[in-house]
Amino acid sequence: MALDVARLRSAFPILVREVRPGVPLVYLDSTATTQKPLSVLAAMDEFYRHSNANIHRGVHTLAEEATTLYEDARRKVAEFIHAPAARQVIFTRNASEAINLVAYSWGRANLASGDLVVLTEMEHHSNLVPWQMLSAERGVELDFIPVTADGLLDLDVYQALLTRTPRLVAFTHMSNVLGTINPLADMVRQAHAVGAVVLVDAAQSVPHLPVDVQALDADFLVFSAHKMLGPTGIGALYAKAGLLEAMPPFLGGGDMIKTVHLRTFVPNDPPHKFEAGTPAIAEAVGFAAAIDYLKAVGMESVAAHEREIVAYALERLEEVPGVRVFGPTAEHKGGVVAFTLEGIHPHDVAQILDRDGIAVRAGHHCAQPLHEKFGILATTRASFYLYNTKEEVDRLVEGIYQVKKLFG
Amino acid sequence: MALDVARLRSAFPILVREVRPGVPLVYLDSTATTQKPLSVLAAMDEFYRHSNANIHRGVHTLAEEATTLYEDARRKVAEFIHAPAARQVIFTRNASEAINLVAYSWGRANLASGDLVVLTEMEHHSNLVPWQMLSAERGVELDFIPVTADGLLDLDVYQALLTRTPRLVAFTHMSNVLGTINPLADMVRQAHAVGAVVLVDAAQSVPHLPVDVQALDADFLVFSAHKMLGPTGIGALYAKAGLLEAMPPFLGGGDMIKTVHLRTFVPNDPPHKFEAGTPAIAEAVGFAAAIDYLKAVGMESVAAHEREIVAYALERLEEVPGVRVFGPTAEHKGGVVAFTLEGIHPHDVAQILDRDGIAVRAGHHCAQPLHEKFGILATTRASFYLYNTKEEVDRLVEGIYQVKKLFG
Amino acid sequence: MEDLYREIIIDRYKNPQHRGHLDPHDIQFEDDNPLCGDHIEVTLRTDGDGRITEAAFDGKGCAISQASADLLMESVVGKSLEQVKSLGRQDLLDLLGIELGPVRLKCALLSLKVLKAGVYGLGESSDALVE
Amino acid sequence: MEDLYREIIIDRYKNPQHRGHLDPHDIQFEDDNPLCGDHIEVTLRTDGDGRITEAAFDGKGCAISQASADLLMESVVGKSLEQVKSLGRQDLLDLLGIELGPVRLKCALLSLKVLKAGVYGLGESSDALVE
Ligand SMILES: Cc1ncc(COP(=O)(O)O)c(C=O)c1O
Ligand SMILES: Cc1ncc(COP(=O)(O)O)c(C=O)c1O
Repeated sequence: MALDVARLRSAFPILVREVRPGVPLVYLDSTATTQKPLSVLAAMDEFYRHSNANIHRGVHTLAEEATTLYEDARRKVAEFIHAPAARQVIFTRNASEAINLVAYSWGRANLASGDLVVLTEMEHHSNLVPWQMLSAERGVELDFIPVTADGLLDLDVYQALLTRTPRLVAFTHMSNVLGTINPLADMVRQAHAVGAVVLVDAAQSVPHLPVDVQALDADFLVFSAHKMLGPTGIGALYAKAGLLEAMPPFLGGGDMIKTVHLRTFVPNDPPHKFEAGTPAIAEAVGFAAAIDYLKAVGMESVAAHEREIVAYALERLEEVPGVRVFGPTAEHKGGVVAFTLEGIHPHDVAQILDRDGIAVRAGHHCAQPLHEKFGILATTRASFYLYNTKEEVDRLVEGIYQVKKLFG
Repeated sequence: MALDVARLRSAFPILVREVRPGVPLVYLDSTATTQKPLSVLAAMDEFYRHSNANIHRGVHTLAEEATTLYEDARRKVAEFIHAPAARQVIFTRNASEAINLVAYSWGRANLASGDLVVLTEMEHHSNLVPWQMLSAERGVELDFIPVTADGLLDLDVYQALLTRTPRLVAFTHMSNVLGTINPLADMVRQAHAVGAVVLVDAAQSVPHLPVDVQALDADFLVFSAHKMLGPTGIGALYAKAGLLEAMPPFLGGGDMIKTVHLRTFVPNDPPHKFEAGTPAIAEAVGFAAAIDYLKAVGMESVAAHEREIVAYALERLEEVPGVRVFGPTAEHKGGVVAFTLEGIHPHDVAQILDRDGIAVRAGHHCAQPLHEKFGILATTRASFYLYNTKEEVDRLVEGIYQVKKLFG
Repeated sequence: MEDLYREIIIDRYKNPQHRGHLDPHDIQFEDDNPLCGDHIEVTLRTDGDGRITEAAFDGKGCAISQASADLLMESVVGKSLEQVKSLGRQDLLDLLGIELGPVRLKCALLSLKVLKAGVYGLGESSDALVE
Repeated sequence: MEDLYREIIIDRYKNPQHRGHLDPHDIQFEDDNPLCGDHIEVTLRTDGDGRITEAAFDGKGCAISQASADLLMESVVGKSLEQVKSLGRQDLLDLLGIELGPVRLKCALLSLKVLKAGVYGLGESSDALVE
């Protein structure tokens, strides 16, 4: 079902903003973070105005309401990704912290010197640095699935790497630069066949595609609320129940314990074992509202809309002389278009587009090794979400012509 | 200057809530989390409606506005605690994460088997468990400053422990159960005299008292926004500049790096070195608004108001037969009163008080060892903040008489 | 909520009917709620057909946990062990006749958890028993 | 913002007046902005009184960073090294004649950072030099 984007946009107050007088906003930076519908803002505001309290240990009405709302949010997040049980969802600050949690807790308990971890060349820094840190500390070995010239993973090399029986394979479901949607289900199956545990960086997939952790058979899967219409300050780690049971705690403190004595403690059961201190309670409430919104729209519709926009964007950008788009063709691609403009620095492109109210990002997008691979330092990136329109793509293309004229 | 509490309360929408029809809320649980003034809610709402974007790496207008707001918030937090520079403030999820950051990063780099860490018997679990975990991993030794029968730290034992030249002394500025305000400046000086690094758990002091990190000469100091009128999902670590420079990173990911290659990375400078991934941006904006609010009221006034309320509460509770209050006399005490009621379980006390709309907490308040010390499992705790009144104390006392009658 | 401290709860808390420790017994189990330190022990006697003939609890804790235990013991006398295995949280709440928030629910369910862990012969009790 | 790409910036970017590498030179320093890979090298010649007689920059990067460097080199010829040490971010912004957000500010200030680190004879440049 095609989205009624005009109607839907009216729920996003920021989208009617003028960047400066007379210059309306064209927001093409949803891969960095998304805008929020009124229902998400209202849910958090209402929480603070009506039910705000600390959770879990309180018996008064507010504490009970807050606890129920927080745990309901966990249930909604779990259902959204088809997790078997709510207790398999840990709330973190963001996708990055979720990966670090796995690296510190599961990684330090399970990986020893010489063990192999397989990553890809298209990973976000958040799925590189935690493993580099573990590698430096423990002598864990890292190897990488290369990215081909057309922006796909080189699956032949993946096969070869699997013969070295990695302990962990960690890869992104969708690249935040190339837009590549990786053939996850197959890759997970192959990793499991050699006994590897699989972590999926779903920061760009859960917001944009229907994701079913059971169908994918992911062992760990991470994402961030702020990239899916939700608030900043909260993300999620999904993991298989047996893994969570066996993992040692990560952060210590209130709520993650059953009992504490001066010198010893007994950890709580998952998910609480991994949530130390007062969590992001209002943010969980906002996260739940974002999921309600996305469910009402339908993830199939979101994905279809983005496919249409990105196909149109690729078509329009191809016609501009000097534009080079990175990444695969539309069929393998989510709503992200990273490009360079010959002879003009991406920072200048982005800054001049901003004069026309067009918000795109310029830089390495936290994927410096990927840019190195393509022999460039930076790209300009336009990214799309359910609220973007073809007219906005047209504005982008006009803007690029303006940039070329200025530097011509 | 005495607070105009009636006027001030009108800025807190939740305080006019009825817990159920006809039963207004008496919120006496601010030690767990505080309520939020409208200005905090408005600041976050406005952020999402007007400037929401990811920060640091964006050149478009929204990203610049968001970056400026986020870094302004850091500056406000730094100024509030009189930190020499904004870059000495790291945003974390909460006080608990801040302590874990120190334990993982500074602790693992600086503490070895046999090194002594001195804590106190009145610590919150968040300032116990991270050190217990380090102790289990590294063989670091833990010892504890005892709590006296009247709820003070036994400073003679502290002196004795200092002769064993601890590497780290970590203690709470104010107990979240006893309300004890510890003689911090002296304790820090004495610790420094033997070469120890000092971590201050200021989760209960920064919200309630004027705190000056330079006057205290604290090396590390942690607190949470949600306990000082701000949102959930954000807290802060203050540290001396030299410590932050020398410490290895904690979480790896976007934004905490200067450069990343496939197998290596160069960490960013503080504070960014310690903030991996998209931070709690809207929450930082809310945190700043909370600080603006507290500054406008004046921390001296906040502290004076609470002293008055707690003195009154102690006086009124003393008259109730069967009530036993824990902690020191009013002169050493912040706005927290933990008590037991003879023969009645604290859970029952709290639950029955809730029938009258009175929100207090029952349990060990994440300070189980402290409760063990006093030979009890749980207390009922009433805690006060700038919006509480003597009338609310009266309601509490009436409620306690009701509880006694019911169980009589 | 108004009903939370229904007379029966206060009454059972003050004057329990099934408090004690059966010696000898056929089934015994104990556990506590770490959140608040409530502790419950259950002892049961059964006949040759696996039917409960006597039930007692001992322990300490809040009125909800102790009254729940007392009412639960009363209700299981005459039941078969199989019937006990199928008891759920709603059965217990029906006995109490009140609604409970998430924290107090744990107090109320402690005795059922202990009872079921004993009947199943488990080494430890778990929240899953009462979900 | 309207002024951001003032003609002078585009013009200086396309037709720099001080691009090059002085050989021999009295002072040389180079650094880059890791955020975007911009790179700037500065070479200076001075007379016996510590006054700059010639200044050149080399490097690559965005228009802002390159134009800033070019304008900065022009402005320091004839200045003493002591005068250069006291240059601040506002001096550079005055040269550019535009306002800049926090991210682009780093691009603009890169050349000043490099220049000052060279003049101070530091082993590495730091943001503190241009605060
Ligand atoms: C003294 C003390 N330290 C630490 C904490 C932990 O704070 P948070 O839960 O915000 O991490 C608290 C909060 O209860 C506290 O009272
Ligand atoms: C693929 C991918 N992984 C991880 C992240 C990190 O997300 P966050 O910054 O919310 O932790 C991002 C966000 O930029 C991303 O695009």
